[in-house]
Amino acid sequence: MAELPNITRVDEAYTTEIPQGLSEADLVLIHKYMKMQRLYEERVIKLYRQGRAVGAVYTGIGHEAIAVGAAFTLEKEDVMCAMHRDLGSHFVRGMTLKRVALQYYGRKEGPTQGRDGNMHFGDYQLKNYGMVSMLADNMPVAAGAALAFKIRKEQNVALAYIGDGTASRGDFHEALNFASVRNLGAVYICENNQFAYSTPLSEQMNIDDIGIRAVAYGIPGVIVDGNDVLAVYKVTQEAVDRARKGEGPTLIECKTMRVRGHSEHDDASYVPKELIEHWLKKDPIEQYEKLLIEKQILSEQKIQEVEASINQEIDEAIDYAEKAPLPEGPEALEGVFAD
Amino acid sequence: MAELPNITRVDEAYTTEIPQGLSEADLVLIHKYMKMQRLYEERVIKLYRQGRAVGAVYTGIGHEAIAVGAAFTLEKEDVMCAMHRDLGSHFVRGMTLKRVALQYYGRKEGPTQGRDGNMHFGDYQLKNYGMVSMLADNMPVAAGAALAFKIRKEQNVALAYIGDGTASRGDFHEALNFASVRNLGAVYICENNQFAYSTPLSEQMNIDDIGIRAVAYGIPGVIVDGNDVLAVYKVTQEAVDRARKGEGPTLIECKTMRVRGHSEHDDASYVPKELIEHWLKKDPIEQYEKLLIEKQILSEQKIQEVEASINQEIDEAIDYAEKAPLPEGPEALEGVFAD
Amino acid sequence: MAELLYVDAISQAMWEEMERDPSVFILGEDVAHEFGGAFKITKGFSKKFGDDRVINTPISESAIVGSSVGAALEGLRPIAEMQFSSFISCGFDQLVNVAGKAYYRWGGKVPMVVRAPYGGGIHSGPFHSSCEEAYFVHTPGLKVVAPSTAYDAKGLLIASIRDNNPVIYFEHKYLYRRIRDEVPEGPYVVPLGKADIKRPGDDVLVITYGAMVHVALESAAKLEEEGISVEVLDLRSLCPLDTEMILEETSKIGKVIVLHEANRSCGVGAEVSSIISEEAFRYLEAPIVRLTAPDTPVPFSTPLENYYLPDEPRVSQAIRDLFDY
Amino acid sequence: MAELLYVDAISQAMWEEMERDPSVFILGEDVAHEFGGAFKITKGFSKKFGDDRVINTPISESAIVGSSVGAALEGLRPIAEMQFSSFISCGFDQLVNVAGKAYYRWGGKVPMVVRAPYGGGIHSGPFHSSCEEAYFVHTPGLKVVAPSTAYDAKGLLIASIRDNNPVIYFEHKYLYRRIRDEVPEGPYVVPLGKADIKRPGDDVLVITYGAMVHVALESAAKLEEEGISVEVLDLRSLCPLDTEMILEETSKIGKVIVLHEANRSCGVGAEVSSIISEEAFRYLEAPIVRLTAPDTPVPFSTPLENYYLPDEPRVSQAIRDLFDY
Ligand SMILES: Cc1ncc(C[n+]2csc(CCOP(=O)(O)OP(=O)(O)O)c2C)c(N)n1
Ligand SMILES: Cc1ncc(C[n+]2csc(CCOP(=O)(O)OP(=O)(O)O)c2C)c(N)n1
Ligand SMILES: [Mg+2]
Ligand SMILES: [Mg+2]
Repeated sequence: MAELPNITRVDEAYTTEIPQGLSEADLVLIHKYMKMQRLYEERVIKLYRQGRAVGAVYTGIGHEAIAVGAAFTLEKEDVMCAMHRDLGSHFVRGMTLKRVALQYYGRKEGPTQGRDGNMHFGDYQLKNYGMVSMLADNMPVAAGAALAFKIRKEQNVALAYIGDGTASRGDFHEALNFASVRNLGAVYICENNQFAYSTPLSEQMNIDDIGIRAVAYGIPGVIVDGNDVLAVYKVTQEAVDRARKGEGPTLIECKTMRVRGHSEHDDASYVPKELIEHWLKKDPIEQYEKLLIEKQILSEQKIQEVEASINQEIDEAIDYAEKAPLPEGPEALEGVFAD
Repeated sequence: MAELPNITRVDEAYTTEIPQGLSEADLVLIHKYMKMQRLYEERVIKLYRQGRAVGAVYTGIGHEAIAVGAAFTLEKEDVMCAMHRDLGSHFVRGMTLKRVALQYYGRKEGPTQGRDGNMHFGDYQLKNYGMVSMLADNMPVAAGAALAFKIRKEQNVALAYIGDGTASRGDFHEALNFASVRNLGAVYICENNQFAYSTPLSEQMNIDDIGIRAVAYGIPGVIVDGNDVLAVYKVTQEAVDRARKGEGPTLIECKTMRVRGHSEHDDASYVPKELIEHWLKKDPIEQYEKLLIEKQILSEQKIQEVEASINQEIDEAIDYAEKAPLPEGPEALEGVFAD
Repeated sequence: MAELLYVDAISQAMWEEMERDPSVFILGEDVAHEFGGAFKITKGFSKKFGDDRVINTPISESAIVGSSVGAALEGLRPIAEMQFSSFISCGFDQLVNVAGKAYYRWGGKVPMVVRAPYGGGIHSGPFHSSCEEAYFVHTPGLKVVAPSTAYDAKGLLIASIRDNNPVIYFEHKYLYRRIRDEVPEGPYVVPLGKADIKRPGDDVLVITYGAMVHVALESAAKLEEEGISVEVLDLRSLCPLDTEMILEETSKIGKVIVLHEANRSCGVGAEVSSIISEEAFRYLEAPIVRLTAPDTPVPFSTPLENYYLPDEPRVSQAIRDLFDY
Repeated sequence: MAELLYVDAISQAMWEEMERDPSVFILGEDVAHEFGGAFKITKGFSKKFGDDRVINTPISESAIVGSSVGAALEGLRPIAEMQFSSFISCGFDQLVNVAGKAYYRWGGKVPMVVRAPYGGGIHSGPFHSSCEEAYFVHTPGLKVVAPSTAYDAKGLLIASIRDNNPVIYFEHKYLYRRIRDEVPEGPYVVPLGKADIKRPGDDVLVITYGAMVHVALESAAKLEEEGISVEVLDLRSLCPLDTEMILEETSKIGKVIVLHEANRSCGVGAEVSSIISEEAFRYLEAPIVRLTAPDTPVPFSTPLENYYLPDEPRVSQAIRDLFDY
């Protein structure tokens, strides 16, 4: 296929060069957040199987490079609109394991006070907007936050995550077009994990790369290996920089694979086994750890320590959440309107 | 700009070659329908000024090449979803001046029985779907008609007209994507008249050609001079052929200019005068008449006869409509549900 | 006669109608192939009816509804599945302005069904538990049904498929695998617009639909022991509404509770209550009581959701209070 | 005090609020530049407030509403204009699921206004005359107002802009240039949730809002000559509803008509009627009468639309009948 204007592909190889602006401490932090997502989600799966977690369980196992790599580019004042596979992005932004556990257990103290469940949360203070189920609805919202920044002449950006399936919704189109024509500092991260629930890409769209849709809006499109956390970081950082400089929005497609079911009640029997195996070999955390060890930033032993420490934090968080009070029934009536 | 894959541009020159499949009689008919649109709409403007027409008046003056050229490719069994600048397309499909006048006067005998006004009509028998105000809503509907043809293994096509402003709506995106991924025989004609009400293209989108949005769906996009009726016919015919052969949808952008106000209550003072003057020189009917005279298919005199005969038909239609009975009040309650 | 789960009655209705009528087809997200939909309701359909009649769509609710309208105008009978009823908001415009107005405006017939899995009680929070029926009852040109039993689920779905208008079919997720009753094999129709007395009684009339029918029946059984005779009227069809039966039963019983789990303001309960007070005022022995969810999103956490949803103790108490009025 | 047209009161409210508060801005289709909107309500605003605060958008209602939510979450106070209220259907999902639920779910404050020019009587047919207020009264988390006078139009719009919640502001197109009354210069607030007695009376209470207030006033004037004293209660705010005043006036007068031009089923009339019959039953001297448009799209042709819309003769007749009950 002919190359398209303003579309960049960096999906071939695993990045081994450390992107500018990332210190060793950053690299270690990135690893920690990815690991926090993985370990917490593995724990939640167990809790779910034991019937201890309430409601459905969606994980982003295999998506950690995208969740963490993209969010790591943001500053405090920036806005983030995450989706259901991006738990790690919340950690990057200051959400704690404890509050996440409280959320999963529907506790009063959690970020939604038990009013919503699992990944459907946000945090006003952290500028993480609450996840809305309706796919793509966060895209115009992110554009609107970016519009506010523009009106106030602030150089903040708004970043929204979406899925491949999300790219079929009208709001995807309206948001990208609006952000483009008003030149808004919004960055859209599309996690192309090749399935929307049971539906493969071939039944969702007639193109190979979602990133090329940027052409329809006259904005840069980037296609990147979504299992390469440093590559995701790098292209997102570039997009964020453009956004800060007033150069408008970017659409970034991160190629990955949903290596588990859509949620824990889905056995994903419709996914070819080989496809999953292929991608499991490219696990974003394993690859990143290999790199960190090669570069002598972390050792096997240090990694085990990180794991142990996160697992302990998870133990404490779950323990705390299980004992924390539920909301009282009549509290259902509170908080519909702000004062 | 680099050329995009599967995007064809035929917008440079006025076509002088007669497209295959058009007989002399066809050429004369095309002229007649364009003229019918022009003369009827000019008449309606007068009636509006005299306060004789009810409701708002939208015309497609300057759009006749698109309205008629595209519709002329259709067979009886095909479906057409027209918009508010496409009166001529209805004539091509068998709608009469009389019934249109009845519609404008809100008469009982009209195609909507007075339940809707002006261009908001359709005709179930003629397979012209009723125009819905909500821009782009007709696009998924046309896809659905094409889906029905596919399911029944019929080789009919569905054609929908839209405007440049329409291309910003979510349904534009959902319909094109759906039609593409299901490989449906739908043809979308975008009348880019450079304004959506008062809003110029530059405030609607950040691209120069709407036709290139086809890239986002992996379908052919065509960009054509919308004042050249034979060119519009030709590219639409090609798209219709592809659709019939099961080769999926096409997006055709016809470049033109809205040479009057958005509707008759709009003086279009926001449009640069030169822009209108530039386009008035390329009037689609005048250009086409010039060609027909050159090719000795029509003479000046014959054209005057055509005009006179249409004007007489319009007189009769208006006269009939003005005298035709209005619906009775309580009929408002009828026909909400089909039996 | 076989007992069937509510969810299986829905599958069976579609299966039989698709066997009978080649113009019926299914489209929606994840409905096709081995997978057969988020609730597996169309499992096996692809194999039986082929890829042309069981169609996976992209995540495009507006295109799902809009293309259903187009196919219906061409004489097919699409059954569009919303994965959850909450997402019908994304196809709202096509339903209200295209599907609902085509026949009135220009005679375009739109025989289509939108299946909308709705309702709470399954710990799914604001975006997977909501009830949208009132929006569509308020919208001219759309029919709305909401079955409470497997028998009604099948008969109403068949009636909806055969109807020549757009019908929104609200199927209650909570009932899917909890309710099971006798369902005849082969096609039969529960006509749209006909309510049903699920339990006759004399003292208090509870008018309801969907999952709340079962809550009302629980209360009725319980209150029988207390000597209160409760009638449970299941509306089944919300548009058209069986005004006749509502008024007839009201005039016999004189004390009415309208019960639903949808939000309160401008809900179906408001409509039923005002019809009664307009047309059966002189038969009323007490104020009409509405028992509904409050005007909040459906909360996730168990105690909140339990409080949100009307339940047997509160319904019973309301009945007692009304009985004592 | 100057008399202002209803439409100019709306402009003035926005102008003054934008002067006062730099966080207020306007977005919508065709609202900017010399043009100033389909109804010219923002004419001159671009010049005064600049391109950053008066923003033309593409035809993207969902993006208009959604980006308003985003900007509001960041502390701005967007006023989004729908060109006609009918097109709010295209932004419905963002209103219901994003704007309406943000605060409840995660504490996100959404101080935004959606201006929705609505209503019939202007020969514009189904897509430019409809009334959508009931959809949003039924939706948790949204406030809904509908002024009938220039005074209320200004005061309610200022209140809506200052409110920390999403408010849908239904401005009646028929009244734009037909209604003129005294409007103070400078900002003042008509609080959300407060109804207003537009004309006091003793025999029959007409509860209404929007353009129908003027129809009710016409009837009241006419019936005074016949010796019937009619009170006209203008709700002004549909959510929150002034239940207190509704009940107080009902308990005084005992005979109630609820009047609106929106479709009947599950409309605001149903809500008001059922609140009354629940809570003021013992004060009722006659059935509550609803006088509304029928459940059809708004027809175009004059005799059809005239029949569709409640008018003075039919309102007067209903009042007489109720008076005689
Ligand atoms: C508008 C809308 N329609 C349907 C759904 C139901 N749904 C939840 S997740 C999902 C698949 C999403 O696919 P994708 O965007 O690729 O994200 P992924 O889950 O693969 O990360 C669907 C259909 C929804 N949430 N929103
Ligand atoms: C969804 C929607 N929003 C707003 C409108 C109001 N409106 C009617 S025509 C129009 C401009 C249409 O522009 P375009 O699509 O370019 O068609 P044109 O009138 O230029 O032929 C607008 C905004 C509408 N009809 N539908
Ligand atoms: Mg996916
Ligand atoms: Mg245009």
